Amino acid sequence: MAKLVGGLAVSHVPAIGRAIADHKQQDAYWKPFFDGFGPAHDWLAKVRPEVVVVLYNDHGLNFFLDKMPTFSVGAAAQYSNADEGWGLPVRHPFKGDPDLSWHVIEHLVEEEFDLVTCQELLVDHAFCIPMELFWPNGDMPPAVPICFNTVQHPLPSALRSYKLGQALGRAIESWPEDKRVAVIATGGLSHQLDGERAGFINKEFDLLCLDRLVNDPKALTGYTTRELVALSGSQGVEVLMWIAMSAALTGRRRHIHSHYHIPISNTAAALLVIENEAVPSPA
Amino acid sequence: MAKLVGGLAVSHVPAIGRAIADHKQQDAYWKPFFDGFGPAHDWLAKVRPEVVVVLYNDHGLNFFLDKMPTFSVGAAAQYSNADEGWGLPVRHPFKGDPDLSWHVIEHLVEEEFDLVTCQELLVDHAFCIPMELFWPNGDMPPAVPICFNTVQHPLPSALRSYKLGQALGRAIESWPEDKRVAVIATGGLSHQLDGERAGFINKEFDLLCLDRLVNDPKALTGYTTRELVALSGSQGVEVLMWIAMSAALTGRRRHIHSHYHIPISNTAAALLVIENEAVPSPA
Amino acid sequence: MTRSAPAPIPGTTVFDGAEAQKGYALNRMCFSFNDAANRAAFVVDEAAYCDRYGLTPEQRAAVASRNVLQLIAAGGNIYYLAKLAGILGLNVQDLGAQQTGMSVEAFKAKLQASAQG
Amino acid sequence: MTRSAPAPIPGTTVFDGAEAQKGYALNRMCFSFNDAANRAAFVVDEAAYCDRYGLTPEQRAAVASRNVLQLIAAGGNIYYLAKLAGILGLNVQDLGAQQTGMSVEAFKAKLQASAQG
Ligand SMILES: [Fe+3]
Ligand SMILES: [Fe+3]
Repeated sequence: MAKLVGGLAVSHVPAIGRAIADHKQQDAYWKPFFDGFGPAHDWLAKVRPEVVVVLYNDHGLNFFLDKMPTFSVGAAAQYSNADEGWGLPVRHPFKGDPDLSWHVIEHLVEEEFDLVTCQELLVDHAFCIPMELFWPNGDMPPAVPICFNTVQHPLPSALRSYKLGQALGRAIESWPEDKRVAVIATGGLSHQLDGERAGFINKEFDLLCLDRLVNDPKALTGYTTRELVALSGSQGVEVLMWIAMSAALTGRRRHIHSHYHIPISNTAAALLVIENEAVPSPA
Repeated sequence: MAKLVGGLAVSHVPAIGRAIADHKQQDAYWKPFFDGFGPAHDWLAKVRPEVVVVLYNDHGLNFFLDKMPTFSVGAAAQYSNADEGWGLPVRHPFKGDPDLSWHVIEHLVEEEFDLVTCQELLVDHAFCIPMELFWPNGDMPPAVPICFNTVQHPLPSALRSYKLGQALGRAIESWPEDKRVAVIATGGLSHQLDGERAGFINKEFDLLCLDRLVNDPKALTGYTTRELVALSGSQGVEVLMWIAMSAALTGRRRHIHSHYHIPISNTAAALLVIENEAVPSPA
Repeated sequence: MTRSAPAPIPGTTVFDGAEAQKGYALNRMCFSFNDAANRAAFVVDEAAYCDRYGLTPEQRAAVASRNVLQLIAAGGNIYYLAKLAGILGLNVQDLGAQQTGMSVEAFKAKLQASAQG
Repeated sequence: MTRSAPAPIPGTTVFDGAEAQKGYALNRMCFSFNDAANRAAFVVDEAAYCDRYGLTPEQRAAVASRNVLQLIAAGGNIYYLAKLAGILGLNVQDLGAQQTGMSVEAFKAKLQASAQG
C-alpha cells in the first residue's frame, strides 16, 4: 500500500519563476525567500516521495470561461507547460503517473466528487514553479495535478476543498502501489492584484492560517468564500488548496517547517511542510 | 418564486431525429412510438412551462476524453447544435436562460456539486431530439442544459445522480423568478450498441425502472453503475438522467403518462410524464 | 491496473480508465470526424490520416479491418467509433449485426423479439 | 441578477456569473493572447483585433484607455487581463500602482510595509 509521507505548500508567484530563470536566488530581494527552503529540501531528502499530487489553480492557460471546471484531475503520462502570454520561459514537460491518477479519479468519484478527467492538460506557473522550488536540480518525481477553480465564482468552498483533501488522503492510502506519496499545495497566501484594493496583504490572517493549517485545518472551513476574499484578497483564495493539502494528512502529523516573507511581488509568500505518519486503522 | 410543474423523460435515439426530418411519424415503424406523445403534449399545453432544465448526455460532439466532465451546466444565451459526423440534419440554435443557469450553478455549488460552468456549449441529438418531440411546432421554451458523463467510467453513480436531482429541485424552487419550470431527462431505456452483447434490451428491468421512477426513485439508487450496465446495457446507463429528473420532483407527485415501445433502432424507447405540485414548506 | 477487477459483464467492455488510455489516439481521430473536412481527408488517404493521429499498429489494423469488435479491443469507444461508422455508411443496426455475427435482418428480428421478453 | 446581493468588499470585484457574462468577449480576446501570433496581430491592428472578438463599445474604450479599473468594470478578469498587460509591458506592480493611484515606488513601499502589519 502507498504511504502518504506528508504535505508541502508554497506560493507560486510568477516572478519567482523569472528569478529562478535568471539565477537571482542570492540577490537581496530574493535571498530571504529562497533561504526558507533549506528545511523543506532536507525533509524531502529524508522522506523521498516517489510520486506527488499537486493541488494548484489554472490562471487562464488551460481553462477558459467557456468551460470552467471546479476540480480537474490530470490523467496523462506527461504534462506540458506553455506560453502564458507574459514572458515566463516555457518549462520542460513534467512526468505524470497515470496509474495513481486513475486510482484517485475512481476513488474520488466514488466519494461523490464530480471531477473532470484530463488526459491532456497544460500546466501553468502555479504547477511548474513549486516543482522547481522543491526540486531545484530537476529530479522531481512524477506528478498528478489537481486543478481548482479560483477564477470564476462560485468557487469550491473551503469546506468542499477540505473534504476533497480528506478524500484524496484516503485515495492515496488505498493505492495498492508500495510507494511514498506527498501532497503539494500551491498559491497564496494573501494577495490581491485587481481593483482599488490591489496590493492588499493581511499578515495577521496569514499567520492565523499557517497556525490552523498545522494544528486545526478544519477551523478554516468556517469561512465563506466571500469572507476569504475579504480577509485574504481576491487571489488569496488560493489558500483553498492549502486547506485541501492539510486535510489530506489524516495520520499522526508533525510540523516540520513554516516560512513567511512579505512581499514577493504583490504577495505574502509562504512555505509549509507537514509530515504525516499513517495511523493503522483499527479494522 | 418559480414553480416546478413537473418532469418529462424520453429516449433520444438519433434515428428519431431522422424520422422527424423525413416526416415519417405515421409510417408503420414509427407510428407506435410517435402516437405515445398525445398525453405529453396535452399536459405541456396545460402546465405551459416557461423554462426547462434538460438533463442529457453528450455523445462526443462537445466533450472529448482530453477533458471529460462529470456534470456540466450550460450558462449561455443560446446553444447551437452541430454536425455529429453521421448525417443528422443540424438543428437551429436553442434559446438559453442564463439567469436560471447561474442561479442553478450558485445553488448546486453551494450544495457541494463540482460543476463545469459552460458559457459555450454545443448540444447534440440527446438535447435536440427531445425538444423537438415535446414541441413539434418549434415553440419550445428557453432551456438550461445539464450534461452528464455517460461516456467514460467512472460515471456519476445512481445515488449521486439522484442527489443532483434533489438539489436541482431545490434550486429551481428557490429561483426568485415567478416562472413555471419543467425538468426533462433524455436517453435510455435499455440498449447496448457495442460488443458481442449489442442489441441487448431488458424489458423486465425497464418496466421496473418506469414503475420506480414514478413511485420510488430512491430505490434505483441501490444499483451500482456496473449493475446498471449489466441490467440496462452499456448505453442504458442513460437512465441516470431519468433518476435525477424524478428526484427533482420533491412535491406532491402525480403520474400523468408512461409509454414504452420496443424497438426504436437498437433501443427500448420510453416516455414518462410526472406532474409536481409544490408542497408548502412548514417554515 | 491496480484496482481489484470487478466481475466482467459478458459481451461488454466497460470503457474505464484503462480503455480510455489505450484507445486515446483512435478515439481522438474519430472525434475529429465531427468535421466534414476531416471525414473527407480520411476518405482520400486513410493511412496518412491515421498517421496524423498517431494510431497504434493494433488500432490501424482495426481501422483497416472495419471490424467493430477489433476496434473496441483497440480501445475504441462506441460514441466516437459511431462517427467512423458514419463514414463507412454503417448504421447502428449494421454494427449490431456485425458484432453479433448475424445478418442485419436477423439482428432486427432479435430486437423486435425483445418486445415479448 | 436575482439572487440577494451579498455585502460588497471595498475595492474588490468578485468575478461571479454576472461579471463572467458581461466580460466574456473581452476575456476571450485576452485568453487568445496565450498565443504569440495573436499578441502580434493585436499590436499590428488593435481595432481590427477587438472587432474580431466582438468587444462591446465599453470594452473597446477600456482597452484603448489602458485603464485597469475600467477594464475590470467592463467585465475583465485579472487572470486574463494579465495577458493584455504583458503586451503593454506592465507587470503586476505597475498594475497595482495604476489602480491605487500611486507611483510604482509608493506601491512597492506599501507592499513592504505590510510586513510590519
Ligand atoms: Fe496564483
Ligand atoms: Fe444516447
